[in-house]
Amino acid sequence: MTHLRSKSTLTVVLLAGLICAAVAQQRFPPPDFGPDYQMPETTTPPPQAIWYDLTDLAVLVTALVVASYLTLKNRNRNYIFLLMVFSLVYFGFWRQGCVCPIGAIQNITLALFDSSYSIPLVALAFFVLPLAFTLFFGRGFCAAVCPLGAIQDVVLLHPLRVPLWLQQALGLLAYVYLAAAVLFAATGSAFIICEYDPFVSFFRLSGGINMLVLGGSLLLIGIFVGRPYCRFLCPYGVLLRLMSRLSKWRGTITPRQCVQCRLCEDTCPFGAIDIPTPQTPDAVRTPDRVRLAALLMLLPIIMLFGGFLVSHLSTPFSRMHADVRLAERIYLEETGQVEDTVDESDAFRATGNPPEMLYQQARSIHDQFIRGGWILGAFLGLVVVGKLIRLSVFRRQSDYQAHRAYCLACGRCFASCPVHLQTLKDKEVITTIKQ
Amino acid sequence: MNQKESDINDHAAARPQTCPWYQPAVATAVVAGVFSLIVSVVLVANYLPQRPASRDLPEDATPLESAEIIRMKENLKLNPDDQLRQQIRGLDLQLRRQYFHRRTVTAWGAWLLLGGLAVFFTALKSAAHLRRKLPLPPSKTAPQKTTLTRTRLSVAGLGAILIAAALALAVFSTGDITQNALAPSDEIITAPPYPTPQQIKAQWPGFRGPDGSGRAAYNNIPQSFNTDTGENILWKSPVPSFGHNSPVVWGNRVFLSGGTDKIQQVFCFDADTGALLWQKDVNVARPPNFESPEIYEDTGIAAATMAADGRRAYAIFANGDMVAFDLDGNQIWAKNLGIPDSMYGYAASLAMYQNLLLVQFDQGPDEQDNFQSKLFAFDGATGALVWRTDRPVYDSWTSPIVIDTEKRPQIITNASPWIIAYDPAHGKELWRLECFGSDVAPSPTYAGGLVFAAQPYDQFYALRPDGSGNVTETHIAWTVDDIIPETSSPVGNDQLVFLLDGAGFLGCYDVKTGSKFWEHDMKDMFSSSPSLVGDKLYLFSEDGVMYLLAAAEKYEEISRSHLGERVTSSPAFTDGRLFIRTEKNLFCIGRMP
Amino acid sequence: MAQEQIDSKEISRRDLLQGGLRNLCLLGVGGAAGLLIGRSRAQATVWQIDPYTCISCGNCASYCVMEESAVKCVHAFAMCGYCDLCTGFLEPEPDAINKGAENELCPTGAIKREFVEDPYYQYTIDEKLCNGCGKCVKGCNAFGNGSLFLQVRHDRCLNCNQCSIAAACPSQSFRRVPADQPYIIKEAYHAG
Amino acid sequence: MKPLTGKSGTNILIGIILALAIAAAVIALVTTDRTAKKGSRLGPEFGYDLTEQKKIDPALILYREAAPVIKTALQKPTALAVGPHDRIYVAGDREICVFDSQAKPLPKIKLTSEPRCLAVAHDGTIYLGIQDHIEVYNDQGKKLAAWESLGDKAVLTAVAVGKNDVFVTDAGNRVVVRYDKSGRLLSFIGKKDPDRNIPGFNVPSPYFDLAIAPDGLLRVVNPGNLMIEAYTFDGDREFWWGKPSTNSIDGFSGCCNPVNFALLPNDEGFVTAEKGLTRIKIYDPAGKFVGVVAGPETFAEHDRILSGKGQGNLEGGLDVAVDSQNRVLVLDPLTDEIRIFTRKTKNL
Repeated sequence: MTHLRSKSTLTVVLLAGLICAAVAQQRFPPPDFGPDYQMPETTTPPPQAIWYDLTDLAVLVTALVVASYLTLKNRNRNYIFLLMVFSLVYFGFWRQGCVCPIGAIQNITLALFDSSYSIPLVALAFFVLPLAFTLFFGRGFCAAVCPLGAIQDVVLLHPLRVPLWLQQALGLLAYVYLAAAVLFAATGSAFIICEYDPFVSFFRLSGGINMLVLGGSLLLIGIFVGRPYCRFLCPYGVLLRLMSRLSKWRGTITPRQCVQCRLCEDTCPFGAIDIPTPQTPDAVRTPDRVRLAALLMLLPIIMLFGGFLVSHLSTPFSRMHADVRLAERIYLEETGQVEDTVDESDAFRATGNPPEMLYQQARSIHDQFIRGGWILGAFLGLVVVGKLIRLSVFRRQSDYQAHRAYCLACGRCFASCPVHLQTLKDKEVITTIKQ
Repeated sequence: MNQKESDINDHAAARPQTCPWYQPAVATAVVAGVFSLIVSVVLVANYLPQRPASRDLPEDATPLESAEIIRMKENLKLNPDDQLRQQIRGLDLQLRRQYFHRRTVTAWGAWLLLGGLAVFFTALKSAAHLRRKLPLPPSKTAPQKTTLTRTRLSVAGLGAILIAAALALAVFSTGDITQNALAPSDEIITAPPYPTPQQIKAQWPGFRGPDGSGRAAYNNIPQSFNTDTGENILWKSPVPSFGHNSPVVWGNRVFLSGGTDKIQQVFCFDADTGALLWQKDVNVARPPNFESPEIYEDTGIAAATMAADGRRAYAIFANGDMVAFDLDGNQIWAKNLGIPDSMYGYAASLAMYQNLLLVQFDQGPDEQDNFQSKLFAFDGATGALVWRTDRPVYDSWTSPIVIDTEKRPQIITNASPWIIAYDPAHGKELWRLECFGSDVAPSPTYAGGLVFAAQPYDQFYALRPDGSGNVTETHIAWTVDDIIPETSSPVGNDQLVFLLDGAGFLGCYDVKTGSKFWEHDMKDMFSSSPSLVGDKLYLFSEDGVMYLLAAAEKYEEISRSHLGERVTSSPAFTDGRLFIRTEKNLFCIGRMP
Repeated sequence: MAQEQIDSKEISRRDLLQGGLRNLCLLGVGGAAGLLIGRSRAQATVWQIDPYTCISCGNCASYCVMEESAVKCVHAFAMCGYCDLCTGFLEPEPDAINKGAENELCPTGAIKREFVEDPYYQYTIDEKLCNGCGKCVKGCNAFGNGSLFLQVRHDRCLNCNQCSIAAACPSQSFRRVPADQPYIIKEAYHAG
Repeated sequence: MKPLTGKSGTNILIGIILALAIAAAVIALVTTDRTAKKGSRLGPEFGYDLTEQKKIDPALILYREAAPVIKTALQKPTALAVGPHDRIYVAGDREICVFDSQAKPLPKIKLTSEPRCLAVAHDGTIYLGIQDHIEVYNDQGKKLAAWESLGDKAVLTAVAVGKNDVFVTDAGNRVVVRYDKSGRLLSFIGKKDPDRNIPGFNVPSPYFDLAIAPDGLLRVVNPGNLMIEAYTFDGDREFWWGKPSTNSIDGFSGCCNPVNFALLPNDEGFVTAEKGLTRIKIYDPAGKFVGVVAGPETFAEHDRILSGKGQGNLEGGLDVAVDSQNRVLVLDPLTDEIRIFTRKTKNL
């Protein structure tokens, strides 16, 4: 899936070269004006200086470090909230939501598949750093650094508990989104995560009406459902969840031994607190084992079926690529199936390129979508069946714990834990004695 | 347990149920909410199209203001009327005011709304915080078993929904268009697999340019540069490994090869930025008894310049390895032609004709003194051999060129003792001319309708390329014997031809007659071939000095710029840019923006 | 007590497994990053319009994520003919050659016409007023030298990861260019 | 869904809000017009449309294409001329292609630099305008002379040969230069001079044509004023005609037209070529509009190529010539072809 983007850029460059070849002629002088006349210069205001990017990077690292400290050591929700507001203001309203790690997924994908695309270092760092931090310190990034999470967190007023079945099912959407984003980025078709970023138009205080409505709706939902984008849609969240499962340290509800007081049970607006499992006799679990075996057998079949199915979506999917749309339009016009022309086809004809070349390019993009569709479909099959398998494995749980993957490290549960409060009190006493 | 209970009580005591700030917080929230709502309404109203609030308009004015003004303008064309003119101006002013007013309202409104919402949420959150209830253990624990079953069902259900959606999309989206224009991978609509002559002309696809004659298609090449101030140096990039080959350029990609006897490499640079886009080791399946040849130090493994056709880039090395990469650096094919038996090492650059990759594979004779030299044509896309011609010549260090004379395209090859022309489509010999007595390194050049060939230290020939058979007696237009290149190749245009020898003697001759206009001692050493850019002659000395001379009947030096690095390869020219490889680096010289 | 021991053993086995996986992930992320560092560039790229393929369709005015588009018209003065009867400034059939609104092409009045000397006039763009619709570009291209053209103005452009005008551009004229050469200004070389 | 906090009575309301929000989000997502299928969404006053102006009343078209197109085989032809025996000369690249009246190629003349314009005298002598100077070739293609350069700013765009004089238009310096046949510069014509009522030439683009009319006066295009002006050889401006109009067919369109013109034999009038609205028209000797040779529809390919160059009308202006049989020859530098039009017989 590597060639198409470079091919299209090549055509552009090639044509530009031809034009310049024709233009690079003798100069035709402007009229002779008197000595008083000063010809104005075409102004070219420079783009943002590079130190902006470097500052962003520094702020990101600092915020990640502070977030990790706050969630693991300091354990104070208020400070976490303050850092979150700072991130919202800095990465959101001040830097206007770009560059963000969520969108960077696409830059990474494109860079992996198209060797001619050179990825900005900042995008690379923004992608890697939160992942690395999560691998060691849990999802402090989600808690207090990500502006998209922050804007949803500040509007959360009346959290409802989403039942487990709905939460688990909706959680699949993020995988679909991630897979689609990777497919479209790898084929050079579109960066859909950026195009459909729901909150970036709020950060910029301007945007298309559709995006404003989309973002507004999500924020409205976010008043009642904790962070809907983070939990059910965020493609970067998929990766972070995976990393968080393996993280070395992560935020815990209680700093020490759980006393099973059940006070924290309802404090999490994100449904991320695992409650202790009742002891179940082995006999009851037999049907579970059968189901598990069946699912394991089903896994390859579903994956194959998914691949087969999605690879047959190559035609509608490939229309996300401008070259394919153009090829289809040109084909319609060339074969007389439509009478008129559109801007796109006029512009293409003005380039003088033969339509066959375009068809060939469209076909190769289409082929990439077939190949990508197999991978994507198999991946989604794996995700769905994998989730079913996970739901069929009995795992014993004896304490109240923050879920390894879903916990956003927001710190809301800390204050409800009497053990935590006692610890704070002890510290206070020690400090007073010292004084 | 008692301890804990008291903790909880303490905690409760710390947060009284009724805080004096609660009421003000709620009030603030209400005010901010109402304010935000008003701002939102204003913004929405502002977004919707408006009707101009003018009193002077005709009664049937359309709600779309722009249509109205267009109609008025059309009326004005029919009967010019000062009053109407004034009306148009008034309306136009009003419309523009409205347009920018709306924009201002949107900008301010957005800030106000943001502020309002910030206050609203802050107040509400504070209120909620102040009235936060104590955490209490919920009454019942969730029944594990049914929850899990329901969850499994819902996950499976969503999977099924996804499958259904995909099926629906697949069924409803297939149209005739895709089947005909896109789907057929077996029904082949072939675009020509090679670039058009115009496209080639705009690029620098091989050694010494589009026709191998060292002439640039562009006139807008900088006439000087300065490595100290950076003037006109667009970029400079280190080349990871050494080679004498010259850069070739297609689009925004610059290709070079390099390597040692151990490893052969191809590099692709971004012509705009100098970034090394990719660097690939050549991976060739070689014959079982293959042993890396000893590489002659002065020639190196990568003396042969690459070729590019906009689809692929091709390279050949002194050990007989040949490789094609696509523009993204994927190796398309590679083969080993056998180690060429060459006294100083293989150096012939690649040339292209349409889809054919031409390899002048000259070698010394075998023990029985039979000639082993060959000319190959490979299909660029696949590397398949298209034709092969045996050549009755000794090993040479020249590169073939493909020229387009009035009658036909020809491949011209120089090697002792013959200069031979071939038909590029089939490899048939067209004519030959005996003019070489010993080793030949300068490549043939075509200018002003004549082919030029240099026999070092002996004679320089101008030939008419329109004969057939052995044309030694009939087609020599003229010869000179005072300045003869030994390694560099000549360059010429329709009037003049320039000869440069290694010791720096430069001669300018009439292309038609061979009469000498002038000669000049450059007092420098040269390996690189001279190039013509419009009416300017570009020379690079071995010490890295670029001499810019007028290509005219009088000697005139225009400028002299110092690279400060050793140069043995020849420059490449594209639109506004010059690429030159030094011992370590690749320079791009071009106009600064 | 026995239960606890089993638990701790299980936990330590799981920890071990997790540690291994964690290192694997770290290796994966680091490896991908390392692979891409070779292809990355510190100098960012920015969006720009290739004025030679731009067809001034008008999408720039309305598809930018900003209320006021980052694309505006610029003028390559050295290419301009300084016409009195400028087709980039005046309607195709102006009532009179003057600044009257009935004759002006620009809907927002962003082109300023100033007298230089008989019969030459200079045209400059007031960027505050320009909305990037490209109507004048069409007029100038239709009859004139094409000295008016659209460019992304980098004092306004947010340099989105995916430019929404680029997605809406029918001639695929948007591309990323190195940030140190952020404009493609038409050259004042004329053929003839 | 169960509230974590709050009253359960509000649940229905919240449910409705959530459902509405989800519906709005889905609608917003689905209706997003990311590829501008709906166009620019700008009002009609932001549009620029020349479709009406490009239409030509078929009754006005007096000519039809009567001979096969001649391919010039030049990469970049620049100028067209008709010489003795109706030979066709096309200058371009670094040569002059010559065809006989039946379009059979004759030997080419090789040049040393790129020509911009040319004129062929009655004896077959070729006067060739290079960027800044004139070169003279005999009918065998031998170079006879290269005249002195007119300076760095010079851009020669047209040559006309009289009995004793050679006139050249210099678009760079906005002036007509008069030479004698030996190459001696005699005078400059058309410099701005209010005393002699000479407005000066307004040349906004590199098109600036001239010819010697049968009445013994020079006809020079003043492109920026959209006029053809008549000058005596001594530089007096005698009369002028032409008016700007883009909508009306009898005027010259755009900002600077016509780009080239030629004279019909027997003092029958003018053939003019325009850019912008790519068309060839006929005017009578007094400058009254007569009819159309060919309009934008005929030159659709030309317009298409031009639109792909993105540089306005800086190059590619049509050149016209007329041979003794009254055929109108049109050089299209973009398609590299000569198209030949003859008058429809029924109109004769």
